[in-house]
Amino acid sequence: MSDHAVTHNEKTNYLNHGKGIWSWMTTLDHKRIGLMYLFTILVFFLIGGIFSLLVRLELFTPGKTIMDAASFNQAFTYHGSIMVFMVIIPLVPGALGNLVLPIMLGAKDVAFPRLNLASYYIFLAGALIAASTLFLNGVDTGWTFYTPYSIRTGTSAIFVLFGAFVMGFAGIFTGINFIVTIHKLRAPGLTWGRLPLFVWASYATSVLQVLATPVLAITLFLLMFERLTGIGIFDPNIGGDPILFQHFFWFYSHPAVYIMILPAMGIISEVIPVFSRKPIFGYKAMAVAIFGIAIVAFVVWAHHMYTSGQSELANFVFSLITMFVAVPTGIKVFSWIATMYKGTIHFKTPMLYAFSFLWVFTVGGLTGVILAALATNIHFHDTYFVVAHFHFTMVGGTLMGFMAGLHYWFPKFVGKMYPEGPAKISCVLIFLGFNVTFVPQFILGSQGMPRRYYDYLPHFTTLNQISTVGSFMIAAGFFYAAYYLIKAICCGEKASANPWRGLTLEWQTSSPPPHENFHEIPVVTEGPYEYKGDKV
Amino acid sequence: MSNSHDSSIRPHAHHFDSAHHEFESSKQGMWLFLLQEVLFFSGIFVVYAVIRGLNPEMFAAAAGLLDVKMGLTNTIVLITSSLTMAMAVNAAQTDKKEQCVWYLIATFFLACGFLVVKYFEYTHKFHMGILPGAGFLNPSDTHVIIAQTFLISAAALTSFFVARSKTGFRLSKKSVWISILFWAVSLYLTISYWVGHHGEHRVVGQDAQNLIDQFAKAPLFFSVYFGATGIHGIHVLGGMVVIAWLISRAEDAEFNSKYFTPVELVGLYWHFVDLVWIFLFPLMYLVA
Amino acid sequence: MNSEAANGMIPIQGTEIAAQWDAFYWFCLIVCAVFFFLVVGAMIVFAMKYRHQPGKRPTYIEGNHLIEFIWTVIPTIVVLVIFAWGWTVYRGMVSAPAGAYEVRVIGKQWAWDFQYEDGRVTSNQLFVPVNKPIKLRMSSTDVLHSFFVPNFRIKQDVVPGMYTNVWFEATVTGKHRIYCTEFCGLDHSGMIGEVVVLKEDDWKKWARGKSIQADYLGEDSIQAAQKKPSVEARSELSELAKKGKQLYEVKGCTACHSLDGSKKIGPSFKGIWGRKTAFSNAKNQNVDANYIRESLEYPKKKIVKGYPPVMMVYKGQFTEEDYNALIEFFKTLKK
Amino acid sequence: MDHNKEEPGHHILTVKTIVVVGICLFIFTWLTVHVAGYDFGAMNFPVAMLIASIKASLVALFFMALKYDAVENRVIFVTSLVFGAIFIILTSVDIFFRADDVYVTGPIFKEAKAASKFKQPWVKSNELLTHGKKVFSGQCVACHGSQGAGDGPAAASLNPKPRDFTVAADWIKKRQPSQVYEVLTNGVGKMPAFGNLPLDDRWALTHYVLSLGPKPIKDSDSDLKKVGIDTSKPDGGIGTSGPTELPIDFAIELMAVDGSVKQ
Repeated sequence: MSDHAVTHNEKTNYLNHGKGIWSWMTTLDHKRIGLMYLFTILVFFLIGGIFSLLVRLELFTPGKTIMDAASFNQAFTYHGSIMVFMVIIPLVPGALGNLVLPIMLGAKDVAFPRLNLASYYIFLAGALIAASTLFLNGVDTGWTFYTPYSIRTGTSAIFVLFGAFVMGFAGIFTGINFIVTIHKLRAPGLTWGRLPLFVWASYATSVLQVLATPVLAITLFLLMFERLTGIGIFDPNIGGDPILFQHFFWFYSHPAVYIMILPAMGIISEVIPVFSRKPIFGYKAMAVAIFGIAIVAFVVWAHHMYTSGQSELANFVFSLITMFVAVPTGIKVFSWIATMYKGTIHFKTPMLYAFSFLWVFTVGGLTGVILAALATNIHFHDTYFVVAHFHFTMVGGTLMGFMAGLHYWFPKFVGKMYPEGPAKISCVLIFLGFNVTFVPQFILGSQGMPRRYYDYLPHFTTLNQISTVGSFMIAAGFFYAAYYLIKAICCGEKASANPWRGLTLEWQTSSPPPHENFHEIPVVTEGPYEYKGDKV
Repeated sequence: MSNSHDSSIRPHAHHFDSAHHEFESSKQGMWLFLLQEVLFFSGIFVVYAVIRGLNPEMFAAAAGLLDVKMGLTNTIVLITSSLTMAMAVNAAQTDKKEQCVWYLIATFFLACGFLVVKYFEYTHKFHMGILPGAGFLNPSDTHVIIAQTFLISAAALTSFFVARSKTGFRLSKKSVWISILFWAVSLYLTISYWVGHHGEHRVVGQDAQNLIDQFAKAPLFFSVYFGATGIHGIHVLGGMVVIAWLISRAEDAEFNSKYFTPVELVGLYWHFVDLVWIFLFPLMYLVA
Repeated sequence: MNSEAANGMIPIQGTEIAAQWDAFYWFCLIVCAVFFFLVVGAMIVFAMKYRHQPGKRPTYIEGNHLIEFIWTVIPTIVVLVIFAWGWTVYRGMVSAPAGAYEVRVIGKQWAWDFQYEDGRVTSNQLFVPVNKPIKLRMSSTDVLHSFFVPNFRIKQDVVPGMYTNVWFEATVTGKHRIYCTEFCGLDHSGMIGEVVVLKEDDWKKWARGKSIQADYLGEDSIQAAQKKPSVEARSELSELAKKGKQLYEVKGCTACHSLDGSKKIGPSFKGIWGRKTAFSNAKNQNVDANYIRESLEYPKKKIVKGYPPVMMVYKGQFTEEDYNALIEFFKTLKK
Repeated sequence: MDHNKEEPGHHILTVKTIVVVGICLFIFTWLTVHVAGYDFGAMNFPVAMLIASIKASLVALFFMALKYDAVENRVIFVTSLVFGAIFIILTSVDIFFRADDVYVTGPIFKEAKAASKFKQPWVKSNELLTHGKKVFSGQCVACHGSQGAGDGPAAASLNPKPRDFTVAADWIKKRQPSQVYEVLTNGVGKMPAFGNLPLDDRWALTHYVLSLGPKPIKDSDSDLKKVGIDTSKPDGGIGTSGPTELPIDFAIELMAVDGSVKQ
């Protein structure tokens, strides 16, 4: 070790290492940057959530309930864009990833701390640019920005496009940072075979971000110029091809779906072994499956376009490949279940969220197979069936995983314990509310109710109303969670260094961790899940 | 656990073991950045493939309106700049500090030359009414405005980097003169455009007219042409900015055989920009 | 027959394909259900059986290659079966038989226009004979739309600058809802039409512009055939009058003629039926069926006093049924 | 960290290598331009790409020193190319395998028309203009206004506002007869389709509408072909081409519409 290492004592940690708002805004400490991400993203999560409630309220009755069609189109557009670009894509990598990943690797920081801080501010800038449209003309294209509507609409779409464009680079830089960190900054003895699965998941995610996001960048770039100067590549009036835009968009946005879900899978793979006191079932298969999913992610994008008018050959190819997504995903789900087999399962909140994750993600995944099949997709495409499906995977998957991780690592980074009772209540509330909201939408979709509808036929009313009620249950659950977590931050009981008796490196340092994560860089001698002898 | 010969000589960010470790990591970071650059450009190449594949005749005909001589000039200019860049890196690695500065300056001016040629190529096309997509045959200044915005902001950034170098903003420094020159050039181009051409009555080129009569989709070729070369041009601009930054640092003698990471990384980037052009030149100019 | 699935998972089977589709759909559903109960069932059982109890210790298991192999292979086979079956059904859905009757379709914000082989144009209602293959050749004049008929299980985006095709052979007479499923702006959810499936001879009659009284277009089939769901939801108009109201809204009468007595470009329709009207270029008369028909077909013949002669010619855009509907509607607009 | 030990130290290119590579690049550049002169038929493109790839690999291997670089970095570079290729190939699987008749050329709706009373209605003539004025006053004034300034009585309640024919600014389509005719036939945006008007009326309207503003762009034969006018035939192929003829009674009705406007 070089000579700069300051002598730590238990009193000083990364939270009180530097004082004052400035020391936070200019910090290079990945943990602080992680917390800044977390805070920012949760603010946008609140905004996006409010929009979703507005949408559900409007759909409580046919015709006009609380707003006119124009406002409704903007409401669901904002709900979509905010939740996708500003919440679930950066949520786990940006917030939890930054917090945990370097410590799991036994590193003092990410490879490029300045770049890391930069990417936070880039994200913030992009998010603010996009959000600024709330005070301009708004935007009503849907988060998919399909041409030619996105070229013709009078709303200030271009700011949202530019915002997403900018936020993309935040993702790219975070990805680069993580990859290099994982390659170069592993603690002595931490071989590839000993990496925790969360690290593997973050690794795959970063690869996806670095490979896919630039294509989003070029897409939005061209679309912006389409609006500015009418270059016509995507504009049929000038001879362009609107379907080409969809190819561009989904070449990014399908991998993006896995950018959202993979880290959540990583978290679940951490939580289940710890609370079952048992090694993860089939570590190698799990790691391989993660990369299997990541790679396949790039060759299935046009399964969003079966009815778009693309060639039948394309439909054939993409449907066939898409089917193979189910295999690695299946492997992961089965292995998680098998991990619980003959364990001793502790019903702590993270584990409850893991259970809910397994439930909703299984539903989401299986309905995914139905949508991947050509014939069924023709009927279900762009109906509420699809809406329900991707909420089950993205919201169910990512948010449940995130909540699991949040509670799992809460003691580590705040140094306080969250209250177990209230946490369980809110978890159950969210889980039930979630199913009440989205199960009816499967039926609505099957009956043929198209998505993005401001107005619907009377006989869809009942199911829509159930769905709306459910959405408010979810909201209640999250607000309650916010309440007890904030309470825990100020006056929760002090947490020990390793409350869950986990074996991964982040538990081998004090909570909260010191400024440079470890008082002495640990040397790894065994795998992350070897719950043997006294470790049980 | 330091395994590096030079960590004692140059201090390195303390989360790395050694300067060498830091160098290797930074380089990998740069390669990952180039990877995303490739994917970024791949979008343009897809558009190219699609539009050319669907309208081969139109493509060949439209490409006839491009000026091969200018394209060739630019190719040579850019390859030369790649050469000088490689020399600059070599000079830095072998402690030839003065040479390094001169090679970087050469690279900078070659890049500048590349853009000047592009500038004349573009404005000429604009006046003949050859613009991308909807603009075809009815010229507007939008494109010029966008281009010049990039130009000016690049000039501004350049002088910023020059100014923030260790020894500050001294007129005795080459880098200072460079940034002043760059400013002068971009301002000259801007002003000359607005004085000379702004709002003038434009004569729509007959060949452009014939082209569109024959192929209704011809404007799409120029969407691709201006899109691809434009985005590439922006990368050249960006390159010039960082090279200017290198120049000012090299003048402060910050690079030596022990520490030359920035030179090497910018070198990688610059060669990549060259690499893209190596494909753009035949794809755009030589299909006629 | 009611063509909507107000209850039950999926809409009625309006075509032969729909039956095949349903078979495939139920297969998928059952497979998925099986896997779901497998996974979640195991989860719940394990959670109960192996919950933490004092004295009980976990068994150290790192994995088992056999079982991992099994749960890799079996799903692979299952999804391949699903793919193959899905592809065959899909082929049937997209390849129209030779000699199908071709209808041209234009999707535009926010209505459907249909043009038949003899050149007639109808808006938002597609009239087709039963048990005849119909091929729709569709394009858009503005943005993306998507032509979706749940009862037929068909959906196809309508793309500006491109022709997209979809075909069906309706086996059930009556009216089947058309939705637009690609977001197309403000009134996306109002871009709703209907396929009116007529008996062969009725269709021939309709093709000659004659009116049709058919019982199978009776109560509940029309029930399902309202252009504007919001209208259906709120008014107690008779079915025919409702249709008249749709026409009033769709054909753009709203631009010039109010319903609330306010004076727009044209006279308001409030209390129009039987109203004694003065004309600038003809002698006064009361508004009756003939006058309404005449003013739609030859608007210049009689210009209501105090209004500009700017009424558009609607000749050839209304069927007999449409005229009846409009008149029914006007009758309801009492003073 | 031991896993760094295997990694190669940075390789220093000799000036000689750099110069040699540079010269090769110039030679190949000359070659590209040179071979572009010859015609290898189908091989033109592959040849050009081959040379470009050689140049590219020279730059990558030596200037970018991939030849001497760590394995990881080589993998990264190759990966980028692979995924770029995936993007291009799988997109082509759609674009280049679509049905032949998939792109719209000419009007979407087939012509509903009786044979033309004017000879060559696509050519502007005074008869057409006078007729156009009549039809205009019947069909269009409500929205576009009696002077065609987009200020008709109905305009107030319309958004976007109807087109102002007296100015050339910001038309959605080009200001040339074929385009206007196409819009009349198929409609655009909020402008409804008038495809059920007789062909004559639509051409008459076209010329009249364009006569209201500055001089329009001229139609080329290819433009006219797109709207079903075959200029090689004296009658533009109107009599024969197009859809099956209308039922006679329907044709008469259409005439009647025409008549109604005239009185």
